[in-house]
Amino acid sequence: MKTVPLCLLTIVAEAILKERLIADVRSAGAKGYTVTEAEGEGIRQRRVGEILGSNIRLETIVSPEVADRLLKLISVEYFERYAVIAYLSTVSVIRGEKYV
Amino acid sequence: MKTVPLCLLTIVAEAILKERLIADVRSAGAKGYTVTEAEGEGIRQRRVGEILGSNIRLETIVSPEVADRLLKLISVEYFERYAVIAYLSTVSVIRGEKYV
Amino acid sequence: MKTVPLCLLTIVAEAILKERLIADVRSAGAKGYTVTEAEGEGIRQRRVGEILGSNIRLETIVSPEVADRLLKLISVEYFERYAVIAYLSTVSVIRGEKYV
Amino acid sequence: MFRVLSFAKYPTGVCMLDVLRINLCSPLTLSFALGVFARLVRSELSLPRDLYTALSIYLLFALGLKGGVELSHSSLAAISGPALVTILLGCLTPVSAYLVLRKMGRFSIADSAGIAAHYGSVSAVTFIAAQQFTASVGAPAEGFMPTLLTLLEIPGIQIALAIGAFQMSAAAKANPDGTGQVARPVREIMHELLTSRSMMLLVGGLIIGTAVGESGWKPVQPVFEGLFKGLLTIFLLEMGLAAGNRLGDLKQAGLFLLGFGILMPIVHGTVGAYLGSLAGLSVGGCTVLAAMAASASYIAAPPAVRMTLPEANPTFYLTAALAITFPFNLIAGIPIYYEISKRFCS
Amino acid sequence: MFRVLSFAKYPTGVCMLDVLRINLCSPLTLSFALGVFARLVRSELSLPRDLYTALSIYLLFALGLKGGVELSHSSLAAISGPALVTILLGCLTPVSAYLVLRKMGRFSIADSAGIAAHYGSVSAVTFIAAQQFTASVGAPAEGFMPTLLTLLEIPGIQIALAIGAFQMSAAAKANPDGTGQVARPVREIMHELLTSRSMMLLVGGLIIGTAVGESGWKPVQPVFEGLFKGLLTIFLLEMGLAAGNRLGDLKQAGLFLLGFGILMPIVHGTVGAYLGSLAGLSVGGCTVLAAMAASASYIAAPPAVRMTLPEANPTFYLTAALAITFPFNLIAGIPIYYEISKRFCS
Amino acid sequence: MFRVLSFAKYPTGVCMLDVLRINLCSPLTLSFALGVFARLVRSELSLPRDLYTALSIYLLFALGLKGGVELSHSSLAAISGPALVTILLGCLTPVSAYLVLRKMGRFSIADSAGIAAHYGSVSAVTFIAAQQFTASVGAPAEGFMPTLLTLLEIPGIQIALAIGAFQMSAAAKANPDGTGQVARPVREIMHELLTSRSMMLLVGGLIIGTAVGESGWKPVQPVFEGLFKGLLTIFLLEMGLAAGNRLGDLKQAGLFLLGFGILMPIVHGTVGAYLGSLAGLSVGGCTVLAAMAASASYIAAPPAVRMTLPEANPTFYLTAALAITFPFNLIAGIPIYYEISKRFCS
Ligand SMILES: Nc1ncnc2c1ncn2[C@@H]1O[C@H](COP(=O)(O)O)[C@@H](O)[C@H]1O
Ligand SMILES: Nc1ncnc2c1ncn2[C@@H]1O[C@H](COP(=O)(O)O)[C@@H](O)[C@H]1O
Ligand SMILES: Nc1ncnc2c1ncn2[C@@H]1O[C@H](COP(=O)(O)O)[C@@H](O)[C@H]1O
Ligand code: NA
Ligand code: NA
Ligand code: NA
Repeated sequence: MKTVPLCLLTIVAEAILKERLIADVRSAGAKGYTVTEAEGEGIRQRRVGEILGSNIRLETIVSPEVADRLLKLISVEYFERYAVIAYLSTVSVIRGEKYV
Repeated sequence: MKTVPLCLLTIVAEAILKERLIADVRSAGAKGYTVTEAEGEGIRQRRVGEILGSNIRLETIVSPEVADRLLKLISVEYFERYAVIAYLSTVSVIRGEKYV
Repeated sequence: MKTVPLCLLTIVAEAILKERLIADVRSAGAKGYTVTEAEGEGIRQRRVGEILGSNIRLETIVSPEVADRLLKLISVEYFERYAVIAYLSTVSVIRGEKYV
Repeated sequence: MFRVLSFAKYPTGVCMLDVLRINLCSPLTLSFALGVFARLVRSELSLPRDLYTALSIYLLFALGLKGGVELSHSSLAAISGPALVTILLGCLTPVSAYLVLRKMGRFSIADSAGIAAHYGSVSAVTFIAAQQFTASVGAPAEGFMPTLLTLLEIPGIQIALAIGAFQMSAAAKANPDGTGQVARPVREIMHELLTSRSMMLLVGGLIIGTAVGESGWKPVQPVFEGLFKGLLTIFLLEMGLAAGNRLGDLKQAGLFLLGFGILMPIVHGTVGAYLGSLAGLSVGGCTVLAAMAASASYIAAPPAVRMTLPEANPTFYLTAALAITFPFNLIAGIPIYYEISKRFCS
Repeated sequence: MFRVLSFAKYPTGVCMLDVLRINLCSPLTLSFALGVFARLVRSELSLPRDLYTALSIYLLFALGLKGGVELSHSSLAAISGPALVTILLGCLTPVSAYLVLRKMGRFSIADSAGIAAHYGSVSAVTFIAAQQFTASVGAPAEGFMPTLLTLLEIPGIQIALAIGAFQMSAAAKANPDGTGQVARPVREIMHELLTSRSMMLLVGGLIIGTAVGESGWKPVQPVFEGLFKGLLTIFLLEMGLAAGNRLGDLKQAGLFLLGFGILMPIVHGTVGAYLGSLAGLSVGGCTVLAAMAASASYIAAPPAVRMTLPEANPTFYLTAALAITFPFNLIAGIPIYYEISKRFCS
Repeated sequence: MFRVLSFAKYPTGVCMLDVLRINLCSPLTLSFALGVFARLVRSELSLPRDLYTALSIYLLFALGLKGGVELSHSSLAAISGPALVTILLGCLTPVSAYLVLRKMGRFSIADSAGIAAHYGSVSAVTFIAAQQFTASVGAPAEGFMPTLLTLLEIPGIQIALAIGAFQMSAAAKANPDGTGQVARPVREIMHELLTSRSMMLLVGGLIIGTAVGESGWKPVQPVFEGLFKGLLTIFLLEMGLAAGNRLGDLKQAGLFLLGFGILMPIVHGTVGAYLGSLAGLSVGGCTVLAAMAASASYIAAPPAVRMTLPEANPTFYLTAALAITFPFNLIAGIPIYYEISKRFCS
């Protein structure tokens, strides 16, 4: 199968940021995203349960440019003040031209 | 640790396809799969909540041949008509010989 | 954006191992982890529902040394006796120096 | 602060406006409205998905159980007439809906069949609301109505899907460059519909209720009857949220679908009331049968259509069933069918 | 349509067949059957996992609270005898189960110990069903029975796991090429069992119930007593689904396990009824104690065994406990223990 | 085994120790304690997240509905005085809390404002517990209290966040090397608070309850009133688990916050009781208003503060609100406010 190499950006963040992150992802030019519920622990407190909620794990397949734009935005807007982690990998997407 | 490089195929699709996709994955020769619930948005409508359900995110670690077979099948059977996205990456699996 | 290449270790295991795996991950030196609920099927039985529970999918971003230590530990402690699968990939992490 | 009666015993000789007001000021209707409102102001309010599932399991099972207990008092003779006209309705309504959509609305084959599958089946919540309504105006429906509900649920979906598949393959033969996808085998679809959650719970509940009778029903009555209206109120909040989500799609759905979503139910409701009166149902029974015929499914039909006719646009069928017909029936339809039934029965 | 009484007050002088029929036609048994049936026809019906968890939390907490309120009426003297024989049962049943499985069934050490842990512990739902049954035949059990339930839950699991660990390390010494894995420390296992969800809720509920007494119980009674049977009915639907999932494994489990899953409970139940009568329990109390002894845990035992004896095959213990012994007790076992108890008590 | 009355009608002339004991031996308080205990012994016990959400939706909606039905009996004149002092309380308490924290506690601007937002708002469960308490000692509060609850929920959060934003931008101007982040627009924050889940359900419930009145309330009463105390008991178990999670953070929070979490409520409660008596509330009404003023929000405030003042340390505000002030009010605070109210009202 013909596939297109694209960037898979994964963001794990505290759940209250969900709608803001989705808005950011869309305005940065991503064509879609997938969100799953998660819990976790990092340098900030452990995140489980309802009060102050858990985490979300957002994945979006984007072009390298959009990925870079999003990473910058996240590192300026959220990194210092919120519990968030973001990382990139390369994946081969079928009909990948739809996502750039 | 000795690891084996294998294909990790990720499929995000509307939830009603779950059982059909699992059957496809198994009949294509995969030795296992992992499914998580997800929600998301793509070129089709936003998928949350119960009515017409949300998405599933299915991962399966397979040999390149099985991966290719699955990608073909998905692109013929589902791509046009259903909300679905699929991508491949390479991962190093311990005791990977069990999964081919 | 400057990113640091690090190991992303993913472990899918039966849910009763959750707390033990988290303890292992932390004691091996990981700075954090993310857990999502999952179900799945492998060479052992299909895992869904409550009794004997489903699976968890644990991800942790670590240095190659920690990843290796964890893989060894998992393969000695859990592989024979429990339903578990583990694999590695390389990801580019922003502010990655925080996670090693 | 003016206050009105709602769902309390009410003398039957009440005028239509009163009836409408009763219906509007019930916790059920108002909870639905609250849900819609919450979506309109973009509130974060949402019910956990598992709560929605749990409530729908509860409602269907309770409906079946209660119906079964009532059924244990009914004779086969009393049911056979109503059962027959119900099956007839299940065959008529998908065809009429399909023809109107395809010929007058110029929808595609898939869209017409997809929407018709929804209008050929039945909405359990509309059924319940109609039952509550008839009880509150003092004309309770027959005890075996839930049995009719199960009879009406499936045939309509099947027939519409069959029309869709048949017409599409005819069209494909005429124009043979299609993707050539194999249709899903009918056995698979039938299996899915017959073993669906709502069928299992309704029919299972009916059988259990019939088997255990009054004395077995007593100890579980506090849950399956006592909590019914309260939990239904919460469920309607969620339905309002779901319908509110669809309001934005109304424009996309277009004026024709808006008219269809209101007029088709009135037609189907009138036919339902008429056939019900022929079969000897009471005014309450006719009203409930009319509401069933008029209602559009949004639990059984959507996944079946999505699976089998993925070419049909979900925006059309979901918006029509959930954001037009359901609230119309809830607010105005049921009282209208009641008035119509009163004419046919006298 | 024939109808039977179920769970209604029933004269004690009723013959065994009647008793069986009462038991079979209760909403509890029939809901379980519906769940099994739904799995057999491969229905999509399933309860959300959180609903299952919520219901089991509710049932355990309600059981504890109600038991505590009743306990506040009981004297220590009345309880000490029954408590003693209960602990004795908790020590006997895992040993007998282990020996039968290992010596007669030729199961591996791990499998024998794993299954024995389940039969040494107790099934809360079987306990509840027995309580409902004795109440319905007019021989209600003593108020302090939930206290006995908590006493029986843990020792059996512990003893079976200890036997397993001990025997396996003996076997490992004889044949020293094993993987050399360190066993989990006993303290950790004990901590898990003592602080398990069911222990917390049962014991916590007992203490709270005792502390608040009748007057504190009143305002929460509509939830913790009024809803009990109805919610239990829904829970049994889920149990039926889980058991139905296991039916396919029956073949793998083999004939020996099938016989074990039916005969071992009868033996344990007889011993339980006998010891209960020695301790001065009423017919109802003996029946419930017998049902406890006869039952196999499928809430506390499976995770404990899975954690500590992962070499034991879950197919064996889950199928035996859930798909054989649980339905056997629900349908036939409890009435049998009742008949046996009547003999011992007269 | 000694047993005490709890939440039963109780003669008003009872001494304070009795009142405390009543309060301590209620299922509500004891369930909370069980939750804390379960965390202390590191039990696996936890309620599914969706159950927590479902219960809080239920409690808020039931509160609103019941309040609305009662409101339909009240005149505008009777409410306006109490409403006024409630709004006054909503403006006073965040300021007093901020000043104490910033000046005496030397907390950072963000932390002071963050904690103040919690103490300026109100805890619905504390409100409910106070209502139950006053009813149980025979001094029920006015029917319109839920209306006051909705008036008190938002202003306090807003004012504290505004103080925080204002002070921080002043500080940033003085020291201009900050990260230069744009604050979130006030409109967005207001929208979130006004359309929050709790506002929708409380206000929506109030309006629906008022519209349907007694006759519409009847059929849903078994759910929204009958189950209230029992479900609240389960909710308090979860609250206890959440508070238990925070106990470990008490050390980090420090002695000052411990004192603040106990003394600030007493001050706010006294002011509340005084203002309530001025506005003509009954002893019960004053007690409930005092408890509201004294309570700290842990549903509406935390996400609002986390979103808008992420620099504030959640450990401080969550520990203070959930692990100090909430249990203090539940156990000792409410009876104290009752005693104080009795003085002011006589
Ligand atoms: N090293 C890591 N590996 C995987 N997930 C992490 C890691 N560090 C943090 N996370 C996730 O990111 C969330 C926020 O992290 P932090 O901002 O470090 O508290 C955590 O709750 C985890 O879910
Ligand atoms: N660019 C993307 N990145 C991540 N997930 C996506 C993307 N596009 C689509 N998806 C997921 O795939 C589902 C179906 O996509 P679509 O068929 O484009 O509507 C969406 O609901 C998303 O969960
Ligand atoms: N080939 C695979 N691809 C993805 N997930 C797998 C695969 N094999 C096993 N798993 C996951 O790992 C769990 C345990 O696998 P196993 O130990 O093989 O039963 C399964 O329940 C699946 O969730
Ligand atoms: Na219809
Ligand atoms: Na036992
Ligand atoms: Na306050």
